[in-house]
Amino acid sequence: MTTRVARIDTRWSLVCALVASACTSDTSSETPPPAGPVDWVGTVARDPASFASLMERTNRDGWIAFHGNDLRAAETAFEGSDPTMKRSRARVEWSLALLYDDLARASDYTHMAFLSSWAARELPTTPGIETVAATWRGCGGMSDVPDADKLPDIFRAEPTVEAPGRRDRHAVHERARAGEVEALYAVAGVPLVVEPADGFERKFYDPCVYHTLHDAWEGRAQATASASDWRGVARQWGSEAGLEGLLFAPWLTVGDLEAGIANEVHPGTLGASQPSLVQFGVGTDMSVQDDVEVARDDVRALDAAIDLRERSLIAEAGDEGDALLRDLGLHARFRQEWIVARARKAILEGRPHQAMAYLELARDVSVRQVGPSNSPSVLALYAETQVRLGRTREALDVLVLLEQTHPEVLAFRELVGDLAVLQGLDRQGDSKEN
Amino acid sequence: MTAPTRMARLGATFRQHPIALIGALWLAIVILAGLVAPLSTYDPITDVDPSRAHLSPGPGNWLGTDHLGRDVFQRLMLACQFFVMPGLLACLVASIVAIPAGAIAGYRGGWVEAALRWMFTVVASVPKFVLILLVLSIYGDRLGLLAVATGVAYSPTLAEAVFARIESLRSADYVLANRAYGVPGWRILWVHLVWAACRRLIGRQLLTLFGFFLVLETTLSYIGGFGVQEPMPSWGNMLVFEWGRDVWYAPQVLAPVAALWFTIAATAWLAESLGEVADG
Amino acid sequence: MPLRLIIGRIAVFAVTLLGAVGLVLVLLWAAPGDPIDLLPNGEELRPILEEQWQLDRPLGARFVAYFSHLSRGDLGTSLTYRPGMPVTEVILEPALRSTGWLVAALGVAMVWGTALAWGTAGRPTWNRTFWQLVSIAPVFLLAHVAVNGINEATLALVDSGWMDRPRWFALPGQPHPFRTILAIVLLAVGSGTLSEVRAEVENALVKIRSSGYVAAARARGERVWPHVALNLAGPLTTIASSRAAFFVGGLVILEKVLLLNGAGSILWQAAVLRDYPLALGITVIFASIVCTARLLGDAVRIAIDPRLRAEWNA
Amino acid sequence: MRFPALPFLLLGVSAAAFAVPLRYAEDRAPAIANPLFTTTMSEARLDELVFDGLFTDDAELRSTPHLAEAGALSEDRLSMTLNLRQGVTWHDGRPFGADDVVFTIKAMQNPTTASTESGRVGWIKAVTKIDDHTVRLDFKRAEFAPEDKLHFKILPAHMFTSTTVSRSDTFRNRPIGTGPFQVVSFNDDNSITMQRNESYFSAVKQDEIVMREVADKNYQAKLIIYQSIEALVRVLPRDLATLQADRKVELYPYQTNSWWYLGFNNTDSDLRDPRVRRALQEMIDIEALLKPIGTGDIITGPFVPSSPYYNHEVPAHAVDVDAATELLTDAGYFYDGRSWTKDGKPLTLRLAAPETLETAQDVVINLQAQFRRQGISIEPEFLGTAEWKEKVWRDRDFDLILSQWSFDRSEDIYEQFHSRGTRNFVGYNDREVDGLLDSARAATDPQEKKAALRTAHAKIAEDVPMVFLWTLDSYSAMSVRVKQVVVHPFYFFTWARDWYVY
Repeated sequence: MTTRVARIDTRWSLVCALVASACTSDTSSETPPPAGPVDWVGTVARDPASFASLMERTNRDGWIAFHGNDLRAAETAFEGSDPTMKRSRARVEWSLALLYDDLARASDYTHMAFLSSWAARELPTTPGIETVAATWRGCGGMSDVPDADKLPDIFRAEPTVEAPGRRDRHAVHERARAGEVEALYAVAGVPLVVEPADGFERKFYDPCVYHTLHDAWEGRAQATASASDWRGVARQWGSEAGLEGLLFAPWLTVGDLEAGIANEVHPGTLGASQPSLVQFGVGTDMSVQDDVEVARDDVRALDAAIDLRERSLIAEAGDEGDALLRDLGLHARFRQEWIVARARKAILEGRPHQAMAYLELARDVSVRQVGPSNSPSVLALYAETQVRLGRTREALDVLVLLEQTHPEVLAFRELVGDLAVLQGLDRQGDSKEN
Repeated sequence: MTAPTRMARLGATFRQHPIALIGALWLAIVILAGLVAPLSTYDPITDVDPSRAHLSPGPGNWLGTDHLGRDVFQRLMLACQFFVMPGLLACLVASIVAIPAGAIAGYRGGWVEAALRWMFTVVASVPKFVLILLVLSIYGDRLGLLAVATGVAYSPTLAEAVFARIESLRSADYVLANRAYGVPGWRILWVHLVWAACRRLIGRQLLTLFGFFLVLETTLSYIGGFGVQEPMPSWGNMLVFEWGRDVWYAPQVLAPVAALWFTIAATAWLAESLGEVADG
Repeated sequence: MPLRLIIGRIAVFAVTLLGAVGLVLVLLWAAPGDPIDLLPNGEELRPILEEQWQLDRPLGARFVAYFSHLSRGDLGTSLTYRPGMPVTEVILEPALRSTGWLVAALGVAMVWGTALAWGTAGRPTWNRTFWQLVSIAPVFLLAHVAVNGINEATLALVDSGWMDRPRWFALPGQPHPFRTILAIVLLAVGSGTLSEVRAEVENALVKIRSSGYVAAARARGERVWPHVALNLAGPLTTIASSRAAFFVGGLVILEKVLLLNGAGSILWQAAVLRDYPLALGITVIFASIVCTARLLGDAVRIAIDPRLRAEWNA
Repeated sequence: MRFPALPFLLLGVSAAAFAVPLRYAEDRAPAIANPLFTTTMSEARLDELVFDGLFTDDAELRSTPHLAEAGALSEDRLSMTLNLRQGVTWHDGRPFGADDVVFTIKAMQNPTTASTESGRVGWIKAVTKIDDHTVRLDFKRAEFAPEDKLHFKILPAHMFTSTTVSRSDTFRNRPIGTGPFQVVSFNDDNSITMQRNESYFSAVKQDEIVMREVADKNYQAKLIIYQSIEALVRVLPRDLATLQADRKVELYPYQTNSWWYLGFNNTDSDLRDPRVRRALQEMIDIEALLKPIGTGDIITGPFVPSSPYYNHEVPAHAVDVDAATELLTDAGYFYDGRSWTKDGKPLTLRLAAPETLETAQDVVINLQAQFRRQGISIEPEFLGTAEWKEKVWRDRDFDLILSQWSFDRSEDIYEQFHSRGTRNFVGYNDREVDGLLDSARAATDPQEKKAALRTAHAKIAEDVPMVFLWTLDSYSAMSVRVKQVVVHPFYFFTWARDWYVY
């Protein structure tokens, strides 16, 4: 009996050897990447204890929510005055500010496009539209729109009829800017102007919701970090912060953060050109060509390096680190955050095609709503690039997903819907079977 | 020693060929299932329940359920009715057409034999499967029609076999003796020649025909367009339906393969065992 | 050389082929309803069909008309598969391919059967039961198991990095010689062919080995196998020519399952689309293949068998 | 002016590097390559490669001149003069000219041809040839931007004897177009080989494109991962996760605003009575139908949920057997314990479904079970493409049909639900909805159009001309070896001339 068992064992060990050699054979041929400066993915994998201690010091539910991209829940969970807790809360408030900054920019672009094509079609203006245009101009909507001077004159005048709801809506905005955002979230989905027309009702939504929300959350982040600008907020996650300054962030190491603070112009592009990525085969400066293939090659280079690094980390890390690396999908999360930073930079520097290529690869299409593998900013930026590229109708497919967890996006989705309809008024639809 | 009773001779056959016994038992089960199936309360059309999809074999369903939640074992048993009854019909048609033709051709000889054998060769020159496909295309795709067409398409093989046997025994001495005693020609032909000499041969041919019909029905159902269409079960269309929706070694995927393979093997073993004793 | 025997054989060939075509035409004529109604665009094609088949005229006239066309090699035009294209143009090349595969499969079956039989003639061995079990499976089941087995195995190998993707990967999708070879081998093995060929070759071998002239040759100390091989040729051709019809049936199925573009798969499409001229044309070609195989079988047997040759010369 | 030879030379040299063919897989091969009779998405995609329109979409989806170099709209916006591009040739070398444009529009409008695309030229009153490269179009109504409606494909006049074109014309397997790729052969194994059109008026990078019908769905994902094919137009829902995890493949959204429906024959069958239709709707458990085939959203009307025209107030209906029983009894049916019968005849409905629709069989079997349990027997029939066009498009010979509609970004349901619509198989006819659809087409205010179509959604959902089922997640997969890929949201191959396999 023993001989048979012995034989089985030897055969099993042989198989293990074969499999192992098959695995390592192809990694040994390439030199393992140099163990660069300590990055948050490596830290969590190699030293799970630091991750566990961060959980105790701050709030486990908060980090779970932050990992699941449920930012509002994470922000409430991280309440308290302990410095680590405050730094964690600042991270969440920062992400919220960036999200609403994206939505504000996208909403402004869409307003500009909507008002221009409304005028181009020589359609009669209505009090409702004039109110929206005035409100939009009022809250600095035209500041970040490139060809703002081309806004048709009919929308530069004050509205002839004062829309009833405008005044108390303004009050809600003030309260939100002062920090009490709940009221604005509640009223975000309510149309600003409801104007009866012959046989139907025109509904126009508040164009300034996202500006106010961005200011509110940016204010909170600066208050939490007691800093006066975004660089001040970011600096406190640097050397004196622990893992909470890096976990789930687009910047891999403290060095990358500091480099970003020094070089980047916009908070949302922090991490887009971080030095520690050079070892991943990804250059720090982004290409200036608005070309899809360039963006894809970038992401493919990063993917190749990530796969390599993941294997070596798994081999190095203990069971617990290995489990954390896989269950939380740390590399995938870093990849997405980094692509979002690059896409945002491409949009800000006027390269929508490049941005769309980045974002197509950032999304996890097998999951149908915001979650650990789909951050709200990915969907918001993706919708914005679609609108900039004339694919207004396709942007709605993404906004519907975002709206499941962020009801305040309704205003922007209705606006994009109106623009899609306006652009398609002259087209003759084509339909085919399956 | 009295002549061994028929049961004793049958026992001898099976002792010589144990496999044939297994084959016979399995065939009996399949044919029984086929005949009983119409009475069963299981309705293949309404058995769909996606919430019970991909269940592994258990008490409720012995072979698990497919990706629409239908019980695989029940469908496997029900599928028997689509080849058992039509298969027996095909055997009946072949017997009615081929045995008299072959016998008369073998016994009478002369121009009758030439004419009948010409007809056998003509029908045999159009490949069976092609002829049947043509009939289904022109006359419509019904199982009864498939059975009759198979019976007719297979009859040249059966007729040729009966003809060869009877022609070789035509001038055997016991036949001449009978004729000399004034036994009428038809009695000699049917009792002495066909029944006495050819019944095992005919049995073997009919078993092969039954196997051929099973292959035909499952092939048509497997490729689709003809034969048994979903949602009615056939061993042929069950093969295709679950493939790819489950791992290849799942019972839901392997059951039809095993059932079909084993049933055809059973017919072949049984036919082979019948053959050797008579010719040996 | 008595011409009588050769002409006799050719006459039988012609008359049988005539009979087969007649049988097929009767099938069409005896259809209960009007076959054109079954066609999806029946009304549109009625004028063409009326003219081509003279459906209104009696069977005899229609028979003559079809035959006069056939003699000129005109099998009519396809209706629904490749509308408007002459049948001969549709099926010429595929029919050649199918015939090639058919002959190859017959060859493989004969060689494989003989090889198996040669070793184990007469003695019941496990080898024989195994091949009988494998060969008994119908052609389509063997193809199903073979294709999916090969795909799964290749997938496992490619996944584990032992080999990179072969060009034919994912049978039956990608056209590749390997797919054709697989079809030929399956045709040679499937539906009991291999084990039946082996059984018949074994019977012949047993007879030959126990016959007088082989014993004499052994006595003279000569090598035995040339004699056996020569005498085996006769029975082999009989087996081959009798199996031709069976092989054509199997080929139609395999071409459809393995997506080979031969006359068989076109016949299946024609049957599904009820393209009668095309289906008839292909059936006539298959029937002529079967009759030719039978004619060749007779000719070879006569040429090889000394006794028959003597009778021939007399 | 002759095109300078130099760029062609360079192109020729660089083209050699891309000798690898771009093999894209479809679920089913297109049956007819004749734009007059295009009905399925696979045929529309093939036409995009082989034919050209007067105008086409640029990278920002705005109409840009293509075969027509410039279009001068008249003062009263009732006519337009088109100057056609010079030096364009058909794939067989014949020159392209005004005759082709005139022939195409007349053929599409010719009632005996019964082109399925006639709806796209319904707004053109007359087309007249001015000279070889100039055409004047007269419109029925003032048009603001007619170039948006001139994207339909132009056919070669010299290939046809008259504007009455028959569906089985041999052009269907030997298409001649002006497009970037020309069809070399319709192969026997249902694949189509296309070569680059050397004399195309703009650069075409890819040398050869092959359309393969992927027969084996089980290995469809593996085929593209292991580079048996370079592009998969529609990824099966069950393969999404596998393909996304693989580094050699990238996924692109290709939703095409498609939704599945179970259409009733509203004219000549038992289903004429709305109570019967509503009863059938009450019997269907749509979640159970959707579960085995993939992820998607259940819909309540003729739009996808993300559409601006989707009316979110229309409640999704739940299975309500009592209501169904009541409705059927009102309609004069009697349940005899096993099936609903009316004057002795059990209610039996013939269901037609296209073979080409992936997973349609699972839905049909599931549906048949649900109806059988409620006492209604269904006789399913899977039709090939040619048979489907005859039975459903032309003869309306069915009781139920299961199919899927795909719409471009205008989501124009006029053809499907207007009483004069060319694709209104179910025979839906409602004056109020006709009015709403007409006002939607004539609307100049986007909110007016949205309101009109949302009301139409509600009204149609109430009349139950069909049971609206769901919209599935739909993506296309592209191997990383295919470069410069930008997918058009509906026609997929609009910019395929820039793609190349490296």
